Amino acid sequence: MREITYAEAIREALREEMRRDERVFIIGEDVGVYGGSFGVTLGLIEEFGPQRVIDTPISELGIAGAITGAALIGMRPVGEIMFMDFCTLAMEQLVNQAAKIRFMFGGKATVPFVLRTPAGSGTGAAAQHSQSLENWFVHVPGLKVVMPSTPYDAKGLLLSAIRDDNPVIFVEHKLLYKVKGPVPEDPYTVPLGTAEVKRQGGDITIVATSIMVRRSLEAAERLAHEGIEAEVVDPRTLKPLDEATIIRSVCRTGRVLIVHEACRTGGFGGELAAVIAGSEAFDYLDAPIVRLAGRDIPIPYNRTLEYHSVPQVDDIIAAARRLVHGAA
Amino acid sequence: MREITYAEAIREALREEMRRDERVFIIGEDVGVYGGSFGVTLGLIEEFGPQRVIDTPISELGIAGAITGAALIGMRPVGEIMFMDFCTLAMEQLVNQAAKIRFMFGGKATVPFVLRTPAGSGTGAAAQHSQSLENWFVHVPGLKVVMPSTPYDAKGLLLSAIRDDNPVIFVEHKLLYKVKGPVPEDPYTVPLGTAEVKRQGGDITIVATSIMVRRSLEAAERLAHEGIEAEVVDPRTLKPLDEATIIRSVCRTGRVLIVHEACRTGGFGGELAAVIAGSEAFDYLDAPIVRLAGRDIPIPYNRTLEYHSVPQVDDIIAAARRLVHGAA
Amino acid sequence: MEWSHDKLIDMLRTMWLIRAFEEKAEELYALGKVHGTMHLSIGQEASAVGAVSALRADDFVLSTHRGHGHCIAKGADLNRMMAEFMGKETGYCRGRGGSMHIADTAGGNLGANGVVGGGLPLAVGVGLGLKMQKRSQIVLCFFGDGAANNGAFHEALNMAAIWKLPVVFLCENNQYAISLSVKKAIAIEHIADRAAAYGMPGITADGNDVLAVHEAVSQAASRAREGAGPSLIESVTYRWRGHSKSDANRYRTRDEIEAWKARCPIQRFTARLIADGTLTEEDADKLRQEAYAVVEAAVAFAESSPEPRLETIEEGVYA
Amino acid sequence: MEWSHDKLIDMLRTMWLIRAFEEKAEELYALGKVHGTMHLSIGQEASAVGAVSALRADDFVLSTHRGHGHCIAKGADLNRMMAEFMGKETGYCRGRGGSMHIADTAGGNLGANGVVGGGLPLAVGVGLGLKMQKRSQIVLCFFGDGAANNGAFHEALNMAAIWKLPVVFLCENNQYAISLSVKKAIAIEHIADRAAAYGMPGITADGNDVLAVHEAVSQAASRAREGAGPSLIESVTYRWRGHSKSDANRYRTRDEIEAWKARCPIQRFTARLIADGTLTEEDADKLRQEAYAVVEAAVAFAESSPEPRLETIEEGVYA
Ligand SMILES: Cc1ncc(C[n+]2csc(CCOP(=O)(O)OP(=O)(O)O)c2C)c(N)n1
Ligand SMILES: Cc1ncc(C[n+]2csc(CCOP(=O)(O)OP(=O)(O)O)c2C)c(N)n1
Ligand SMILES: [Mg+2]
Ligand SMILES: [Mg+2]
Repeated sequence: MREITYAEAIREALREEMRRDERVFIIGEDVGVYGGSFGVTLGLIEEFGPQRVIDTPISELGIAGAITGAALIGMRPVGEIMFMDFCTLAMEQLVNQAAKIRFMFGGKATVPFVLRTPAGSGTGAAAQHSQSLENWFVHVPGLKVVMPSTPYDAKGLLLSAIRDDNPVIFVEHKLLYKVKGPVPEDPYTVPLGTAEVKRQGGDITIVATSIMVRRSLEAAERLAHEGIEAEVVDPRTLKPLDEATIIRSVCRTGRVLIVHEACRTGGFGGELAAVIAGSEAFDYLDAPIVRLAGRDIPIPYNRTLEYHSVPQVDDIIAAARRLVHGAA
Repeated sequence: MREITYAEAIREALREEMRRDERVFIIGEDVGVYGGSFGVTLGLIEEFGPQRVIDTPISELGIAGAITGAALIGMRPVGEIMFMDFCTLAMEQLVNQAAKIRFMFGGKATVPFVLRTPAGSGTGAAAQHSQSLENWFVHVPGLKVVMPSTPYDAKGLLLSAIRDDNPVIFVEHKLLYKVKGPVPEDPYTVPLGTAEVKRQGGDITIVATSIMVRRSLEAAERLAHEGIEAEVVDPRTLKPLDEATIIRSVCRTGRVLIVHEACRTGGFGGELAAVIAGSEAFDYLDAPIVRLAGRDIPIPYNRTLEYHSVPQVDDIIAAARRLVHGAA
Repeated sequence: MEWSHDKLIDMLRTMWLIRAFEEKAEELYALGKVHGTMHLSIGQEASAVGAVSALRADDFVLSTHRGHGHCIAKGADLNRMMAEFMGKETGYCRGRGGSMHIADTAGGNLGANGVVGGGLPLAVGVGLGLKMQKRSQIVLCFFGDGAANNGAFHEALNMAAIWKLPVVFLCENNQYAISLSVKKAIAIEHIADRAAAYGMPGITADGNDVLAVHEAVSQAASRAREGAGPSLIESVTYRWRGHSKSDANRYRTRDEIEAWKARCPIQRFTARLIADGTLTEEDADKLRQEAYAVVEAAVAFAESSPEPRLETIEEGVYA
Repeated sequence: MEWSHDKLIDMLRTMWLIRAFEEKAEELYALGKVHGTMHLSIGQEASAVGAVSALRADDFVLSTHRGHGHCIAKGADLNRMMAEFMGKETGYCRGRGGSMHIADTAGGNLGANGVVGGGLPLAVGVGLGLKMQKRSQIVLCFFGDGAANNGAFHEALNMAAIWKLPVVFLCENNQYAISLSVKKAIAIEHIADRAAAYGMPGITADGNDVLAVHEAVSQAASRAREGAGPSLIESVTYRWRGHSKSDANRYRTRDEIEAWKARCPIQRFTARLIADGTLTEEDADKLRQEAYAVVEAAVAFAESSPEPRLETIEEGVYA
């Protein structure tokens, strides 16, 4: 199959959906000729014009309001917040309005939008441009939260997200944008709420999100050389969460390592651990549940410090080894 | 000992600290003659004047900036956000600036402020005035998060929080404001980062926060009649968390019920479950870890629906019973 | 402006409906029949009615926490409104919303809002959607003097202005944001003067004169409908009651309140209609009585309506 | 205004230091010696130097992502600045901050900011603190044309105005927020005109004329220091380089860039000083050379400085 990058896969999904459905439009800072900070929307304004690829002032709350209000009267906007850190300026509209309108209005309205935003560290952008805040959104009823780890998933999940009738927070990872992978040219969807077992193995379950899926797969290959077979489960959608797939895997392996980039404390790893520890998998657990996550620090600028702020392949290998060999 | 309300205890802490330290001031919407939406600051403007009890426009981001900037040059502000829901408008300054400044500047600055805010449902204020968003802040390195459950703790923790050199999010519960309890008249502090075993018992550990501590204690009394002795642990400070006290209790009881009002998914209960399931307490667990939390819905207006949106005493009793009798 | 007889009568009737609804709401609250909070617009009826009556029926409205008047002016069914206020299944939001969240999306009311300024960014989206859909409707966005100091105001007005969106921003300046006098909250005379910062027209209107508000909004609405972009209208008025259910009025004087009561928008309008012969005293009295009767009927409807069933509590979070 | 010889020379020297620092930063970046991103203010030196030179040494500055110039103008030690840029332990932030977060709190620079508009609410707090402490210092808050459309701008200017805080708001209007032309981002001519919405003076200054900026800020600073409250100054200028490390310049023309380069603030100021006899060509050349030498020394210092130790990675989150 043809290989394209994660960024290209996202762009392709946007293009296909904009061709198919004229209610879909793009709005955000510098999404037009500039193509967005990571070039994801490059070329779209040329095809669809400035009416459907809308550059905004630096008004994150306004962007969130624009997609919510437009969705409320029948459009299907795809908004972009340039860095996930700046969602901090848009939370009111996303959380108090978009997420709640449907319930609060007694089910009489829908707010079908997608909000795309790049998260994560690794680019040297330091503390205010590197956060992974997905668990904030997971905590808000009414929102769905998607975090693709491959170009294939990115395209398929984005198409599903745009067609979904709910507000969806679509979290991309900056370091994944240039990663290539096989992606069908025709439109296809990956359903929201379905995890994927990205690698099978019987010794340990690694539940990882976003770029940590990639790192976990690499770790798993290396662990295999030592005789440890890791199963790597990618939830893909954090909310709604496909609990069954995760639990099934843990029941088989009896050991679970949770890996995410966001700061450990208060992160999505807690949710995963609680889901597992509260489920039938509890009886199958042979060892404590281990979370490997970003350190509880703002992301530092220095390259070495930045690198060691979040889990790397070696960290995953070491944690899996400890867990399997019982020195957890 | 003299009994006063939770609101009075908070006011007393503010008054004592403002008398003691002239760097302390209060700022927020209607904190002056109006006394705040829940009357907490009533009377303070009369004693300290409008220079130290400052009414602001409806500018939550501005309030957060005001306390951060003032703290940066040596003041010790106590800000108020009228409802926790409106912290959504202040997240940028709280999360990107206040929380990170110290680390980001290489340790060369401190941001000593307290941000008080009432959370929780039960007053019929519906979806946009009833949220419990504490886990968002727990997820942010650099912030401390405090949630007192009694008048005694409220006063002692607030004094500690004001004297702390870090930004502290101080989460109050609307339904607790009128609850009375013993409070010493003289200043005293409850150290941040120390949990309290609010009731001892050997059959089950209930870890509860804020108003759920009160409900859990009531549930525990009733459970005692059935022969179930519950230990109730109140973390009091969610960040930093006194993990040791919680783990010690679970090691003794082998069963844990986590109770909070915030929505279950992505909430602080996940953090607690993960801490326990990843600790030495894992080996002592006789049953899955149970989370009893707010439903994953916006808080509805209707009184009955609102009541059943979050854990009540009967729910806690039922959950504890199931857990102890093994039908979890 | 030319006024049709029916239109004038209709405006007065609507003002009475609002007054009657809110007096009843207050009473129900005092009786403990509703919980939560509510924000009464008694004294501000001219603003809601003047503004909404300048719209087409298919136009949209975004309202505020003090939104009963906007909702009634937009033609809401009082039965369903009262049922919502009482948290009943037959209410506009099936009892999930309550006073602060009443929405009648089918009728073009996109909702009250518990967040001060929360409707302003939404107005950008609605305006943008309408423009993209090439519809001829516009959206009227209400907010208070307090909301005008929130960042949402700034971003929304700027975005609406640069894209020439079909939005009318209507600031109901009732002199206070809870206890904070607008005189302490801004360092200028008129909120409408902020329009200049966005390159849009700004008009200050007497918010207790229903026809003055109507005229200002009519002009702004035409402008919006023609594609010439948004306007900012400041409707200067006053709330007679406290901010919400409880309010000791520590921040204003009894004299001030009385002075504004003397400028009652309903009495002023009635006097004018009687003076110009549109109405007799008796007609006016009948209108008033009818309004109170409609509200009584709404209470009866609401009281006899079922509560939401507990089993449905988790419905409607997701589509 | 009266200008002392030394002051004029000092201003030119500082402008050269900024130019030299940023040219070197660009070079180091191209060589792969730094990672992350950076935002160069080449072409805007008059704005930084004109503004900061109008302050007292003990006044405060809040800067932006495009903050090297502000930092140097505020008297930063170039060694520590360059070390920070290169992520070294000897840097102002021990290598934790990098280009976008350089702060020299002891020197009154309360930090660059990665968040557009992020410094504006902070300015309210600093101004409030200074006022409460009854100090005579003021705070100068830099931000861009893009930041002027964020809600933070609105809330901050309003709060500073109603409390008459000692703040000077300085908007560096360099015509673009990344790719968005200010002409598309606002529907008015001058950002300074927004001052009227808050009841404060607004002045548009030629941001490529160091003395014009100095004069505007001097007035605003006096006003602030006297307790008369904040001002908004718009310094109209242009960035020669792309927005950040990478920028294909798809949103502007080469002609436009060239036209602005012809108005180089350093050349203009040099010509003026030579014309009025303050400086000879040789003096000017010497200043320039010295600046580049200082920067070379800073690079040497930074390169020979140690990296932060990994064991210290978790230090400094809490006090
Ligand atoms: C963002 C936000 N902050 C604070 C509040 C609490 N609050 C509710 S109404 C109100 C005052 C609103 O004043 P204004 O906009 O003038 O409207 P009015 O109540 O006078 O009609 C405040 C502060 C809120 N609901 N939302
Ligand atoms: C709140 C926020 N939104 C978006 C960004 C991404 N961003 C960085 S600089 C910039 C443009 C800033 O424009 P302006 O304020 O004019 O400053 P300039 O870069 O022109 O100096 C943007 C959008 C950001 N850093 N912060
Ligand atoms: Mg008001
Ligand atoms: Mg700019």
